[in-house]
Amino acid sequence: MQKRIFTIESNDPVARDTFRIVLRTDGAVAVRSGQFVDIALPGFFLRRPISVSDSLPDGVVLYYKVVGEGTKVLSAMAPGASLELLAGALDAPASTTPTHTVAGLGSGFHPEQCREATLLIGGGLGAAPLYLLAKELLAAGKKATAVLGFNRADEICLADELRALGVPVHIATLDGSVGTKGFVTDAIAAVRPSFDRFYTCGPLPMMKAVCKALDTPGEVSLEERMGCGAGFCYGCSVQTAHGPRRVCADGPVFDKEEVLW
Amino acid sequence: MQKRIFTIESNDPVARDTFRIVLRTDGAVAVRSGQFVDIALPGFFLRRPISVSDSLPDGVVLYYKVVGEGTKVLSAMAPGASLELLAGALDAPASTTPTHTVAGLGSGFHPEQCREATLLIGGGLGAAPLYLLAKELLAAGKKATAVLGFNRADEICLADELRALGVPVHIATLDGSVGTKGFVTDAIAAVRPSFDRFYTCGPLPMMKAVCKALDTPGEVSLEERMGCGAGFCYGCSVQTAHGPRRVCADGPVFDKEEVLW
Amino acid sequence: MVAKDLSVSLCGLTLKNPVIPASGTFGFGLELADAMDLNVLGGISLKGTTREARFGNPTPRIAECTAGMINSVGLQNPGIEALVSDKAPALRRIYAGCIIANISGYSVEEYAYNCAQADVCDAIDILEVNVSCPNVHGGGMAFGTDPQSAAAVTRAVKAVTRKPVFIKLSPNVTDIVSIARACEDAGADGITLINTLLGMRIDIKKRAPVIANKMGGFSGPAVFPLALRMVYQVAHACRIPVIGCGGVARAEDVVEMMMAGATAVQVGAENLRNPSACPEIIAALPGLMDRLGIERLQNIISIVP
Amino acid sequence: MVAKDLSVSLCGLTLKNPVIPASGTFGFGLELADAMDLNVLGGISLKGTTREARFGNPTPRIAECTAGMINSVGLQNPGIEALVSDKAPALRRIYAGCIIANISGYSVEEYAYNCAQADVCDAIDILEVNVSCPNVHGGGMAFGTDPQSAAAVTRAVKAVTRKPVFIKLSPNVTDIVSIARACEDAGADGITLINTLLGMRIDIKKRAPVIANKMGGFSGPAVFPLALRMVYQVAHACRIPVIGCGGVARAEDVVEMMMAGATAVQVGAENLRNPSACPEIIAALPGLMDRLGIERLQNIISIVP
Ligand SMILES: Cc1cc2nc3c(=O)[nH]c(=O)nc-3n(C[C@H](O)[C@H](O)[C@H](O)COP(=O)(O)OP(=O)(O)OC[C@H]3O[C@@H](n4cnc5c(N)ncnc54)[C@H](O)[C@@H]3O)c2cc1C
Ligand SMILES: Cc1cc2nc3c(=O)[nH]c(=O)nc-3n(C[C@H](O)[C@H](O)[C@H](O)COP(=O)(O)OP(=O)(O)OC[C@H]3O[C@@H](n4cnc5c(N)ncnc54)[C@H](O)[C@@H]3O)c2cc1C
Ligand SMILES: Cc1cc2nc3c(=O)[nH]c(=O)nc-3n(C[C@H](O)[C@H](O)[C@H](O)COP(=O)(O)O)c2cc1C
Ligand SMILES: Cc1cc2nc3c(=O)[nH]c(=O)nc-3n(C[C@H](O)[C@H](O)[C@H](O)COP(=O)(O)O)c2cc1C
Ligand code: FES
Ligand code: FES
Repeated sequence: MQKRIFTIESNDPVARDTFRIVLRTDGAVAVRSGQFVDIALPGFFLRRPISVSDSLPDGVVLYYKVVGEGTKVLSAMAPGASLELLAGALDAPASTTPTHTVAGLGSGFHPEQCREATLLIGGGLGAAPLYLLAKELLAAGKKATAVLGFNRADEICLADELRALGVPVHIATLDGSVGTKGFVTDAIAAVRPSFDRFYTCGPLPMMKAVCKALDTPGEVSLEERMGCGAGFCYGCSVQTAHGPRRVCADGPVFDKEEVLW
Repeated sequence: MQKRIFTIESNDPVARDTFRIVLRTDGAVAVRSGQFVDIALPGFFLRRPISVSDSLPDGVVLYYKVVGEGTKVLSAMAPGASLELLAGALDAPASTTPTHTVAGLGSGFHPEQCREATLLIGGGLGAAPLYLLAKELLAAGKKATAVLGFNRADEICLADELRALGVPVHIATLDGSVGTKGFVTDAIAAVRPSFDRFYTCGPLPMMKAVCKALDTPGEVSLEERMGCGAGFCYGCSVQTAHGPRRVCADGPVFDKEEVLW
Repeated sequence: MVAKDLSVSLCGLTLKNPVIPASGTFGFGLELADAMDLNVLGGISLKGTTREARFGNPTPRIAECTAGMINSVGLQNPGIEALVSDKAPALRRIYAGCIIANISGYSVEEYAYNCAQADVCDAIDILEVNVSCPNVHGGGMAFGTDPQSAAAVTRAVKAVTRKPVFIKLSPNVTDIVSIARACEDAGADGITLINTLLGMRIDIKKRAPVIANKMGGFSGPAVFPLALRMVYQVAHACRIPVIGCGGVARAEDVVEMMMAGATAVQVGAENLRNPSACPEIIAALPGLMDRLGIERLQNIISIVP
Repeated sequence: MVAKDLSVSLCGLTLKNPVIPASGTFGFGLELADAMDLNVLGGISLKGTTREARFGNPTPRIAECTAGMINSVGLQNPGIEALVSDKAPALRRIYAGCIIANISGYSVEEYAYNCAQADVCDAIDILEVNVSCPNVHGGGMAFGTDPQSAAAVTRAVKAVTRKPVFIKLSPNVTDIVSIARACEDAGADGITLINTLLGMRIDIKKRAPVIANKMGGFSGPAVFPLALRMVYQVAHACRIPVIGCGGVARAEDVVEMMMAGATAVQVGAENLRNPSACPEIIAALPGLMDRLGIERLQNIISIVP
């Protein structure tokens, strides 16, 4: 792991209470889908974990929702401002010097486990990490379809970006204003896509419903309040079928069989 | 009292560890000599009390020494940055709206008590409030002489500014590098100025020695760690000949007879 | 935005809002009369008072901390006689809200004496009996650190006054609940908590304590989670109302304290850094209530099970 | 700058510097081996260990506070057997400094059992007996809140080990000195303090406690003045060394703790927000010592009278 200064390149609202932030650093970045960074915000004790939505040669793209005080402060920060991120380090020898290629924190998705075709299922901002995952899958020659669920039309984000990659995107909204009215599971039932593996990120009840509804193998990305974000405080532990696991270091992505709902 | 936003116009080193800062606000300022402002610094719980060295139509000039963490942060602040000051309010009705003419906090010196000629005695940055006092005295047609004491030559400040007002300035340095070698009392003994009232601001031992050495009436400006800076926490109390007094509200200036050394 | 009801009911008194400057951080109110409209305040808790006038502790009495401060003012005050004949009546002339006299003492008898004096003062609505001042040797805090002596003080003061009596407790204890319960059983009408924590800072350049008295009372936003826990515990263990205090600096903190069980909320150290903290908090409450879907503040008291 | 001597002597062991990550905030050291050169650290206090493996408390286990945090990890650990046969020896293979095993228990017998196990593990230098965990019902903290039971634990563990035993005390007490003295009289080789304060936060949107367990252990820079006071009091009341802990985040804090009486200093919550906090503090110490005119850190221990 390493602490690393990033500069805000842009920080713009893209949907209701939702911001897209592009961060650049001095050096190489190589984050895998499903990994996250942990952002230090001035005036707050703990860092904020945010999934990486896209990995740039020297930066990351994140999507975040303003839900509390930290994300509110973040949304008011202007391009040019610096942020200190806790990130992973590729091939890090024992050293705290932040000169290694920036990796993400945590385990990430396993696109290599998909044989041919996949279904990406996002709830709200859970769509964010699916974007990088879609790029990885397409680069490996796999096919991807996305089903994204939102409460209402003005919350929709990342659908156009996924479509721009060539991924067919189906939307479900709770109020029916766009796409299927209801949950992602309703949209999946309507669309009936074919896939050998699914990947999902979103609210726990949604992911639980998805895992129950789908009998293909799948991976889910969990969320927990974090202390260190890097595996040594045991603040984020969950019980899994394989025993206690740290969401930050052993996850956030787990096989659907591992999760004890 | 009122909280008031000021903008840093300049913030420059003028002597060893010593900065001169010019602050402007949106509105009228009318501070009397010996009064102070109480500065909120980002990241610190308590405010920092600093004497006003000059009162501008819409601003104040302060001199401060970097002695700890707050003044260090202040010294790194750039022109254009904002500072929230607690200040006095002239003719304030019951209202917290910061729209009154900005006054200083505390009692201030009493230049009107000087009949004809005065001696201003400063130790280190104690010279700062004497500048505004000299202006007030001169404006009232009184004569003023200043004796300023410093540890060493590179700490000298405000001497030229006082001279520019037309005030003769005598310097004492502990190491003898400039002026009389020794304390301000040595310089006073050497210069033998004539005056009917003195005003002094500086380290307590210096002011004590001055009050013992001089038998004219005089006023001293005290310093104490402050909580509220505005008279309601009783954090800064001193015992005086007239009973307990709050340095922030009843002082910082006291008649020399009041002080129990 | 719909009009919000900020009023709370405290021992039969109606406070227009629950926000009260804490004892020792607002003088006798009079010192701030020029700076704000006092009448926006739900109540005012006055500077702690002893039988005799006291100068208090030597200076420095103030030390800065991360997100807080230490004070060792040591109950500087003009004595109970000046409070009842001068300070409280003077405040009553300009302030219509709830006036809380904060009473200290060096013995059970002194507490009773002071409360008897305060009882006959019409300007005073509530007696807040401070058995928790860490800044005075041989007095104050010791009474608040075990159930028996806290109960003894409570009984003695209840015997001499018909005004509501709040016992203000110290957080420097192993078991706050047993002490609060003892006060309740001894007849207290309410509990105020917390007073300051005993804390210390050292000036590493001078290699000496910052505070002349070495230690002092630590408070400010830093202590909020501890204060909140104690308010929650006591509010759930006692039937009498709790005034929550400790680290409150924002409208959000007031709501959090009330959800934990506080009927009213005091603001202490924050007043020192921001003399208009209380009016600003009060002004922010209706908007916050709106965002949280709260119509009446009274309804959120102890809402967390 | 002249070379500075950062080493301190602790119960006959020489630590290259006094800076030690606190128990529970640095895993078993192994988790951070890739991220830093562990060998810069004066010592490492390992995650608290019980006889049986424990999952700990339900999540959320973490809440943010002003200048601090609450944790209710609840002693998640793989059990004493895994500590002595696996974790500690694995750390010893890559780390040459002082390894401190942090031992918990639910009964005096369990403490003794765990210490007996740890006693035979060559990788462990010091036993730190945690009688102060606020996160486990019926265990932990209760032993540290009265002198008799703290002494009982001390006697029981001293009987089964020849390694130095530090008793780690809780700040949630009325009289820390009487408890520390009881441990000293019962044979403790040193005292570590403080563990976390019992604290609470409420999510005012959800109207529910943030922590699943309602309350948890509050620590971080916010608690520093309280920790410093307790270190000062205990160091001045006992002859055995004190490891100071609580809110330390900077080299200045280490110096302040040592001047108050600490022989070594632990860094807890700060590691969570800044995993390289300890190496950064150690790197900053020589420059700070230079500015303060300190040649040997050992010389400033308890320098404040
Ligand atoms: C692995 C992981 C990836 C995430 N990715 C994203 C993302 O891509 N976009 C996004 O908008 N959000 C994401 N989140 C959630 C995000 O961390 C929280 O929304 C954010 O921390 C809230 O901060 P705040 O200060 O605004 O909220 P506050 O409620 O003021 O925060 C208080 C404390 O609680 C923590 N907290 C609050 N909500 C959450 C939460 N849902 N999960 C974890 N900690 C929380 C904060 O980090 C902080 O420590 C992710 C969380 C995790 C664990
Ligand atoms: C009425 C008055 C007028 C002053 N005028 C000036 C001035 O014109 N120029 C100037 O350089 N200094 C002046 N001082 C002193 C100035 O307030 C301190 O030097 C400053 O507060 C130090 O802050 P710090 O954060 O750098 O020091 P730190 O030691 O880090 O501060 C810690 C705390 O101690 C307080 N403190 C530290 N030293 C003093 C002190 N000497 N007096 C009062 N509080 C202190 C700080 O305000 C803060 O609360 C004045 C003090 C008073 C009371
Ligand atoms: C400067 C100062 C003086 C205080 N004096 C008193 C007092 O006289 N009587 C009392 O009961 N509490 C006194 N207190 C304690 C406060 O009323 C309050 O209980 C405590 O500070 C916790 O609240 P806070 O964290 O908001 O400061 C004082 C606190 C401060 C900061
Ligand atoms: C996440 C976390 C886990 C902890 N686990 C333990 C533990 O297992 N055993 C123990 O004795 N103390 C434990 N503590 C307490 C710390 O070791 C330390 O005593 C306390 O946090 C105060 O120091 P700080 O303010 O630097 O955090 C834990 C603290 C935190 C923050
Ligand atoms: S957040 Fe610390 S182990 Fe996961
Ligand atoms: S600093 Fe509060 S009364 Fe003077």
